[in-house]
Amino acid sequence: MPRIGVFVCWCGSNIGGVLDCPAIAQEAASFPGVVYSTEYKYVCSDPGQKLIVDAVKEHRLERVVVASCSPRLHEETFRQVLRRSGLNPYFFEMANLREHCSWVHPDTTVREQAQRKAVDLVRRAVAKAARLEPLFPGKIPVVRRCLVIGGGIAGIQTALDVADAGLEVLLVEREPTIGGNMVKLDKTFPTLDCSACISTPKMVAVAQHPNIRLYTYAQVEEVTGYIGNFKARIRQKARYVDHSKCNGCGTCWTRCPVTVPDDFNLGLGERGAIYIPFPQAVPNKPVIDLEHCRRSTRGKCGACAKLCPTGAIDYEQKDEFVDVEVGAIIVATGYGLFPWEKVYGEYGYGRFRDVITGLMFERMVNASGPTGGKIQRPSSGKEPKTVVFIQCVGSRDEARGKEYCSRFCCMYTAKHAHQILEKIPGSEVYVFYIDVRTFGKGYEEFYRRVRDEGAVYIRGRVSKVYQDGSKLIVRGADTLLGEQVEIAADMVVLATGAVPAAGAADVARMIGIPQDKDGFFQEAHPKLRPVETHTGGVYLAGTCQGPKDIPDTVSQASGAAAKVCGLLLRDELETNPLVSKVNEALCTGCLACQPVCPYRAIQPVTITERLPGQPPRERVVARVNEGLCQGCGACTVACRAGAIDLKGFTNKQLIAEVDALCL
Amino acid sequence: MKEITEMLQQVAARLFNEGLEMFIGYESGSVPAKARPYFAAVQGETAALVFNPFCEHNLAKYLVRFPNAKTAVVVKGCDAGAVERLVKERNLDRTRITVIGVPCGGMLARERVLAELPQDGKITAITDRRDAFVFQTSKGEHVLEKKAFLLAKCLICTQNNPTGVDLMLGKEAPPVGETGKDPYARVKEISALDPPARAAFWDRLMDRCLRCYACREVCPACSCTECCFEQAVPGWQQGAIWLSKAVTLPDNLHYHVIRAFHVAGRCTGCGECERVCPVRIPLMLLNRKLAGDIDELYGPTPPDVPSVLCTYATGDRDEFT
Amino acid sequence: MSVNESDVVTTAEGAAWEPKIVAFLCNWCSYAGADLAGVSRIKYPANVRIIRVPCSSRVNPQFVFRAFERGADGVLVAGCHPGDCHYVTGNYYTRRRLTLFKRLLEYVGFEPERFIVRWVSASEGQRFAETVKEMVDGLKHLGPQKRVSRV
Amino acid sequence: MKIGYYPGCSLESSAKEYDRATRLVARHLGIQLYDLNDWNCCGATAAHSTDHFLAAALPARNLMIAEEMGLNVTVPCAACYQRLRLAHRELTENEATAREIAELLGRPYQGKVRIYSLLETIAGIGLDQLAAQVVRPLKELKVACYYGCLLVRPPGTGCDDPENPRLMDELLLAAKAEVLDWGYKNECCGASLVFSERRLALRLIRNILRNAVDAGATSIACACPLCQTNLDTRQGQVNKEFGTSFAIPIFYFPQLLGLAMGLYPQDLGLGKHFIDPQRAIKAVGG
Amino acid sequence: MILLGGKNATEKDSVGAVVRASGHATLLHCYQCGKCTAGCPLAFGMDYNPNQIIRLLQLGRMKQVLGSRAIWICAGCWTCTTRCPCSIDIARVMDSLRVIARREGQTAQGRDVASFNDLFLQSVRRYGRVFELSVVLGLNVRRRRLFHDADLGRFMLARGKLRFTAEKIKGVKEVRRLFSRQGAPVRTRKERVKE
Repeated sequence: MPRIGVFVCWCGSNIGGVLDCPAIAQEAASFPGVVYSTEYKYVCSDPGQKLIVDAVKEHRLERVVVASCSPRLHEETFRQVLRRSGLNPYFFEMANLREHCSWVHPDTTVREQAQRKAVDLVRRAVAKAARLEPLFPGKIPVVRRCLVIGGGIAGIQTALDVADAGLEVLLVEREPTIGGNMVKLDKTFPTLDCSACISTPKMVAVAQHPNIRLYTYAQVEEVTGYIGNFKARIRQKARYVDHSKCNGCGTCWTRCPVTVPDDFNLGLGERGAIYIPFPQAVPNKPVIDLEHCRRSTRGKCGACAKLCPTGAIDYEQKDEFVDVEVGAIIVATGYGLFPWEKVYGEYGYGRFRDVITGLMFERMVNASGPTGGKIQRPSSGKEPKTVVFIQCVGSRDEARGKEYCSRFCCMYTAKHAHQILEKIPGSEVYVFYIDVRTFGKGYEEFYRRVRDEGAVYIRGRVSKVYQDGSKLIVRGADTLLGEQVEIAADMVVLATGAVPAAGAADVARMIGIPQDKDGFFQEAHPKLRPVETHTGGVYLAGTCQGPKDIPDTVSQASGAAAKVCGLLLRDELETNPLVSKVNEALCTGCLACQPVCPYRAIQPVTITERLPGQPPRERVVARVNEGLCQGCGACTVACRAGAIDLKGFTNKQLIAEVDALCL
Repeated sequence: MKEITEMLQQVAARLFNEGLEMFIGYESGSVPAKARPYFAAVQGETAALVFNPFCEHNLAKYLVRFPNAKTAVVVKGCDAGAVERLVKERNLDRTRITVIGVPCGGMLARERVLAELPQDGKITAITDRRDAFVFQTSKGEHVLEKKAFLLAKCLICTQNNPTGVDLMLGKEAPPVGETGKDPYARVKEISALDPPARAAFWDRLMDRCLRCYACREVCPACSCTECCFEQAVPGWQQGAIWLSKAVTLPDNLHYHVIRAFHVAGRCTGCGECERVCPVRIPLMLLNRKLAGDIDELYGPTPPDVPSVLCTYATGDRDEFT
Repeated sequence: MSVNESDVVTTAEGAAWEPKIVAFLCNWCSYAGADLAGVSRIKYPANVRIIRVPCSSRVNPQFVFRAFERGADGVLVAGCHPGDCHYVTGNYYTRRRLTLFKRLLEYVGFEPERFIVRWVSASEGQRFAETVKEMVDGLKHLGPQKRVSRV
Repeated sequence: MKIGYYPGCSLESSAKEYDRATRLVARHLGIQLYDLNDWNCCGATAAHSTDHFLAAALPARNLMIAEEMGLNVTVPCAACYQRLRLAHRELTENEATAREIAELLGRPYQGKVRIYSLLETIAGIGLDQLAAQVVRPLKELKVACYYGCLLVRPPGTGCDDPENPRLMDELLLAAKAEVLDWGYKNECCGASLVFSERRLALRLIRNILRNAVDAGATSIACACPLCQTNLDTRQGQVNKEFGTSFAIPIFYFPQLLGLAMGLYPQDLGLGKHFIDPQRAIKAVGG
Repeated sequence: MILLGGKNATEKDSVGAVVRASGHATLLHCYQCGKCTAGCPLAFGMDYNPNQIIRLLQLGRMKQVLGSRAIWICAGCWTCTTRCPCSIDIARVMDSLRVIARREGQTAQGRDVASFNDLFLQSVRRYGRVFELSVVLGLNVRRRRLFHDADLGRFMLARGKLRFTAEKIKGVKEVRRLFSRQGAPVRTRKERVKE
């Protein structure tokens, strides 16, 4: 039995005014293992701490119990005192006499009961203390490399920030170019600067950065490991163009005989089967869309291969895999648009060609877009005179869409309204809205400016859009007047809300980070840890965490980068010693513990068991990765044999606590 | 019955030729109307194998004893889940095991059968006639209606043809269980009692437990290398002592409640615990209670999950708000 | 639930019997909630004894039974509200485990009031206090738990 | 102090006592009022509701007169005050209008005239000066100062804070009256509607009276002939319409200042009110 | 039903007139917070609340606005203007609407107000100052309710507060010149005949 010292704290009159501290100390002296017991006014004060240090020395104490306030307040304080006393800091246990006793049972009528409770609480602490084991935080080395998943503006910004700090970055983007959604936009609100003009220099910077390795047309397929030591497998999809030979001359993509609808322009334009998504793509080298390539659909063509001056075309190219080790992961997978065509029959289910989405409008109004910047009705190519915008398509619709607000639609709609009024003289713009949310710097001013320019905002949700000859009839209501409104429009632009990017669920599963109810990745704390996840070493940047505009995305990306730098610029990490541990002798390898671990810290390993008198035998047991384990203990209960136990909260300790309390 | 027995012997012989090291089946018992587990280790021992309506034992758990041998085992419909369970939890190496399924027409309650048959008659043959077993004895033919003579668990049986076997012998057996019989009828009766009456009911049963652990030993879901209630770890590295080994009512109740909880969602419903209990504690009442609750609250558990307690749904019923 | 004078059980020494409750509280929500009750000076009966666990999913049903064996009259397990678990999913497992376990305990004859599970967040000091009050009232009504108690 | 005086039409007829009290008090305080020569009506609500040009042009002539006399103007009527201020602004800011008026009247307006409300003019001599003149402190007088609309609105042309005007309060405090804080001091009394939409206007009057009484007022002080007439003479109709029994005297603030300075009530025109102010005057020992 | 878009938006042009007459381009700023209505002492008597008037103007619903009673109920207290967060001079917009309504002869909803204003200005035109008695009596005559407010009249008379004769100022010619401008509201019978 270890030698235990008990220190009962008065906390001034907070405890001492209600409980008889000397009596508690006296009674504690009789508990098994207690060799020293005393009380003091303020144990957490300097002299109080010194009291402990001295007593440890004088009475050769091996375990220390302080009966004072909540361990949530001072556990760490006293652990440091033990460290100073030369004891393992985990040889410490607290009894919470203040929050759980004196403060809640102050009445003289229950004084005797409170006193008995206090003694029980100290007995519990002593019982646990007697069973404490020394714990040592582990040290794990850190791989000074960061994986960024997603090459939109969030991924670009975070990659540049991390790389600028001198750390190596692997940026993986599944499309043939980085740039994401932002590079598709024409102008950015509220400053109206050209989106491509401000994002393409950053894209080039990524490509040229000595610390960034860029994988486009690639996907992360597997992630294992833990903070500081992840292993990831990247699939480099076959481009059928050898980028090491290609010089991006453009001969091939201008001469490809195939035309397919261009997904970069959301079907508003066309591209070849060998293509670059847009002129400023990074890398500025093509890929072949084998599904549409004439050589693969009809078995003959090969025009690009014949034309290529460097012989870069390689129809036989295969997907390749790259295994990498990284210390941290930043997820920046971005957003997609709410699939309104599947839901909103009242807006035509996508049947009416002149009902377009905001992103299509961006491509249309973009000078380098499919119409060369001319705003035109997709049905006729004519300039629309009356344009109706419908906000909150998919957003703020519990019934058929998403409950949340997508945050940026109000502003991009205002920007679109401005662009129509600016580019089409005599045009009329109507915006149906529920609320207009202009939360950013200069946003409200921009909204006001657009109204000044003549955009008519109508508070109400559009109920129906239908085709009437060449016009679209938009039926809504002005809820401020309480009257129905009908508008004969030439074009209707839907402000479709943001949803997690396609494949977000797969990313979540692969890395082991939870998604919120809407499928966005769950941050560790909505206020105080917005760029961290519950998985150590995995951070979030941008809209994969929730809808946000470009400034917020970039801020969060830099925030995530700062977190990664803080992590990776250390030599090694100290791990929390309060983690689970498997007693392999007891483990039957049923792995009931594995699925209950939210951190995927438990993995099966095969061990060779050598029992006396038996041949060596291989069997599977569970093993806890201490780098991943956060110490919740859910696994310990899943284990029927009691083979898995939580350090600091062991079965033995908890049973002793129950016994001590019930005495 | 005879043809199955013959098939068993043939299959066993063939398997031994193919390198089998152990065949676990049944042989006739030393007393009438009884079978017992039989372990054939060599070719020559296969002739003793039988199958008849007294082969009520679940042989699956014996597999665990031969971790390194190529083993074959005979399973009935209600035993097949046990093999599956043991394999799923990595107690068995499925590649070493040949599972031989036999169609089951139900198992008979021995006492009732003996009371029905003439005292000195020797059973010469048993035939399954769907609703009844026909016994040929030296004293003549006796038709035993299944409804009257089957084991209680067979009357609520829903799967008398094994699944997931490597080799199925004979024709598929027609259903045995009576339709419309509520498997939870008794559980509901007990639940309907008031707490003191329920306590009294269970106290009377638990009081007679000997803590022989037979229920645990035979249970295919009780597959821990070392049971948490009996861990023999040297003192200095001793873990938790969950339960005193004293045979007292509180300890007995603790043991049975926690054992039932440990096998919750994993119990294959074979009823072996109850069968082997020397003091006839109706242990399946605990297992069935849990099975019923799980069914009611959570429905079927996905096959890739170890057990109902290793998964959740955010929308699970919340009785704690 | 109020207690009538005639319901009050007395011990051999003649003092009014007071139920003993063992409470397992998760560190992040319920223990903090109990701390908040203290900070807010919300009074509740002194019958409860708290054991801190990192997460409600750390509570093994065996601990509960153990407490009853050692003479506890009631056991409380409290954790974060489902969805708010500090460890993301822990309390979802707690909910399944303890739902089945509580039903099982009641099935073998324990009164429902003996074993209570509650979700108490870090901001619900009042709720914690009320839970204790409710339990104490319920247990006083039931009287001491003698069935599996070895003391 | 010399200052031009623009009484406005009301002070010639329905608000004679306001004119009389103003002149007496001004003289007592050494403020020399010079009536604008041959002034004309400012146009009031009728003008600005009918024609924006007239709304500026009618007051413009008066401003020109003041400018010719080389005087600033003090205006006792709130409506006239607002019209003059707005016209001044229009004439100095809108060149086209200014030119057109100058053509019609044959002379330009230079924009030199400053327009003051009577409140500002009296306060301009200094509250200490005023207090020094008080011989009969209005100690027992619980008065709610009512500013109405046009003295304080729209902002920029008003003479005081539009939401919490204090000028009259300060003046009457100097006269030692018990000045009450109340919520309706800047609410509209509906004077411009009283002839055409009387029922609506009566409701506004009722609201103001009720709020003043609820605040504990035994009298209300005004700085506008329209407000005073409306609140004073319509109390009977209010009582009839709403079944109330208001009988609260409505003073022009110079009347109260005059009382405090020891002037005779009769001279101050206190006998010309619809609601007899005798009780209130007696309370202050007048 | 409000119809908008293309040819349905023709009324919009006349709103420009209001905007110009009010000296404000800010009508479009209005985001319908409703503060004008909230503070309006007469909103209870209006068919359209002040914010709705602005809303209708934004949508170009001029006819609806001019036909409303609200613009005549407005007492011109300037509370709305004072408090508008968008710096819209709502009171002046109301003025402008009355001016336009009167010019276009749409005074059905505000007959008494318009009559009163006319009589008032006629008095000013004739005398240079307003002759209260003639205005009030004139209104009563027009409305065929001769003894309206007779009680007050008696009282005023008794207190010597009513003048029976109008005082014509010397510069009345100057004043009339101000009325002579093209489009001015008040005409003498002679002028009207001439036109």
